[in-house]
Amino acid sequence: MTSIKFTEMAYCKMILHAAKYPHCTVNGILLAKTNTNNCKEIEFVDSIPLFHVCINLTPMAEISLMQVDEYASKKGLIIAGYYVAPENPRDQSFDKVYNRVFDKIAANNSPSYVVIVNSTNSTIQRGRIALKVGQYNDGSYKQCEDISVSDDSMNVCISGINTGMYNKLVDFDNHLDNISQDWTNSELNKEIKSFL
Amino acid sequence: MGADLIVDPQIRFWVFLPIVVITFLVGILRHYASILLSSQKKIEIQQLADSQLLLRARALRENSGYIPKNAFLIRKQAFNKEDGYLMQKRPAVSQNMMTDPSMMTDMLKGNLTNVLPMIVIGGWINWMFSGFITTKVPFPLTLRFKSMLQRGIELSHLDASWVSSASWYFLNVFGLRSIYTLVLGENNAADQSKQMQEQMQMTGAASGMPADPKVPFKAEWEALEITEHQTKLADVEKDLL
Amino acid sequence: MANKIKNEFVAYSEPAIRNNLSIVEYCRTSVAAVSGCTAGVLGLTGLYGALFFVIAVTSFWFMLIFKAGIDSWKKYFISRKSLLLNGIFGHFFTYILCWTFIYGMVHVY
Amino acid sequence: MGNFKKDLENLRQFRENNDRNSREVVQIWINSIGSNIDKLGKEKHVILEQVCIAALDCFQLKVAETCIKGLYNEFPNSCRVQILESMLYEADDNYNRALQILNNVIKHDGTNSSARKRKIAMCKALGRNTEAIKELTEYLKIFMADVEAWQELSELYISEFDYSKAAFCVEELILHNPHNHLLHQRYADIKYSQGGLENIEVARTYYYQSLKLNPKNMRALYGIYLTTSAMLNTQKVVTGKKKDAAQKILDWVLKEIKERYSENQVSDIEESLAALEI
Repeated sequence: MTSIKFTEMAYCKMILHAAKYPHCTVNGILLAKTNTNNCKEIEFVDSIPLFHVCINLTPMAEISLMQVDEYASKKGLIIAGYYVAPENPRDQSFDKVYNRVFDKIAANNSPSYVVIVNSTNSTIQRGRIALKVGQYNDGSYKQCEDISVSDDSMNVCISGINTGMYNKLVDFDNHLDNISQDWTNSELNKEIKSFL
Repeated sequence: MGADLIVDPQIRFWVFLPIVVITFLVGILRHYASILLSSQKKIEIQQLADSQLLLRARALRENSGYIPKNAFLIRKQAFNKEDGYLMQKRPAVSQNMMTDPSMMTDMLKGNLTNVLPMIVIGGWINWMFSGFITTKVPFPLTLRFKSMLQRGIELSHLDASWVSSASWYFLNVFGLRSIYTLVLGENNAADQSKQMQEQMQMTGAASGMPADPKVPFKAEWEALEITEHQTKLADVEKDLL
Repeated sequence: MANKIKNEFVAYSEPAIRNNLSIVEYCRTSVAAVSGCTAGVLGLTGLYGALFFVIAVTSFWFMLIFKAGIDSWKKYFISRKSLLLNGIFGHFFTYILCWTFIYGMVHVY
Repeated sequence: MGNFKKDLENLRQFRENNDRNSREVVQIWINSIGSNIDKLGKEKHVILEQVCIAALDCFQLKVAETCIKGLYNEFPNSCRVQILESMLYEADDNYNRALQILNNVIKHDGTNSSARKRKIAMCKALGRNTEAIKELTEYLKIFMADVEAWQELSELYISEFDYSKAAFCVEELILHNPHNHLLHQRYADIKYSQGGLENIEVARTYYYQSLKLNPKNMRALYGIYLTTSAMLNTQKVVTGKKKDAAQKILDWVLKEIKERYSENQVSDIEESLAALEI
């Protein structure tokens, strides 16, 4: 069984993205360090929030993947996973979140991981891990139980949601609406780090 | 000014001003009365569907250039084929307004707020203030206007720019329209000349809901039939580069 | 009221334009009424009154364009000319009514 | 009281722009308006409705309940308020009760489109997308010119990956509103997702149109880039001339994209643009 770790940056941005658009399905990409890509353990160090309108359309997803790939390789990271926070908290099956973006990620990187953010306000406030992680291998999913998120990231998340930090989060859709907005969220990253 | 004719200043306060005030207030009153009396028309679901269908057909006809050709043809087919949307058979709706009681009350209400006050107030003013010369328009007019401006006074040598009380009332009735839009906002019901026009067209046609869908359906069908697909997007590439 | 102007064709937002026009219409009616009253008080007669109307309307037109911005009026309206001429007869009628009314009140008796 | 006025102004702005700033709306209600309902005057009922919906969004059922009560006092028989009430039950997961109210409203007034729409929304909330699609198509048979419904249907189809049907819905939207660049762009997105050379060509035309209607539309620019390069790649037997033309377009688009970025001076992201030029 692979053990999966999320850093503060990766975890918080996922949750904040879901909190910013509670009425939409949102998705994004998880980045991991290259060398940790053995099968025993994987640590997601960063997440890139992508879309909140119509996540199932491919053109802009392709553009974003190209750019994120470039960004990741510059930082020495690889695209290793994909996260979705479904609009409807009842949709929790891996099959439902499947789409072509993940298809592409999985094609380039095996095994790759899909994360379903199952966040309701209460689970986060109680400090529970609101994630469901699956390992995708050749068309089948294996749910991973061994997920670890540091307590710090939980706390950052709680305070982030309570102070409206999600308003500062920029996803790729926001970037396309107004290209002066930074989808790498360097400002937000600093802020999260300053919390620690 | 009034060198050739001196008018009693009392007329100003007892005839001239009251006519203006009365017409104005009646207009305001009519506005609120019609709001009170207006009943929300119950729309049959079939009627609603018909009008929406017509809207859609019109949009298709007007903007067909913005969708691909086969998309247009599919729609045209759906609308115009033998049993398409525009050809479906309907039981003939005999919207005889005399038999439809709701129509009757509507008409009654229309008369109550429009025609009746006009007749009553007009008659009353004619009777109450008959025969006064009220004012003078500040510009010279030809003799032709005499019959218009000097109703109720038969003086052949009077200058055409003098206005009689009855004519002053009618001038006000028609002239205050724009003042009502200032006071009451647009689409108010005080403006009776517009209301009169609607009365002419009568029945459901005024509310945009065709009583009998067959006629507009047929017209729309014909219009759509002769619409050719002409794409408007052929040159976008050239336009941009 | 963001209307985008391009070199060869104009894309505009219909409700915004309509809203602008109805506001302008309101102002123009007011101008007609007020200038009519003024003309009545001043006791203008005949051609002078008509001239006064023309002056009032055109000066309002200039003020309007100035307010919208001499370069940027295109953002808010489609055509300048229609701003001056739309419904001019209706306004003239309003003007005459107010003019006659106040003139009658002040000067006739 | 200056604050109070500003809050009202804010709420009005949200309403006019159709902003769904539910959290802010509820916050404003809690901070200033909730205790001063009677001072609202004419706007009272609109604000109550707005706050009610926002409160349901934020799961502040108490707030929503007070709003609904206030509205019921004023309009005891209003369908609109009944629909709000059904939304309250819905938020509380009491779907049966909500459905019952909606059915009542529809029975009472068959032309009430919002009640029908709520029913469809409930299907969606329960995760029954196919059922929602079915209901929505039934709805559209009556309310054929309802643009919102077409939009929703297209999104539902997209979520079910039924791109050709989604495209049909967007075509309908374009017919009703041919000058909206977002619709043209959405249509192109769908066509591109559908795949196939023909569809990609159509997609490119619509990206052009979208860019023409709004020169600031970045998605359209990227779309032109994607479609053109896809055409270059798939057409194995491209004649020299066509290839040149496509290459020219590609260069032009890249130049445009770069210009946009340099205008905004975001060097960080600009670097990752390098990915495009392969």
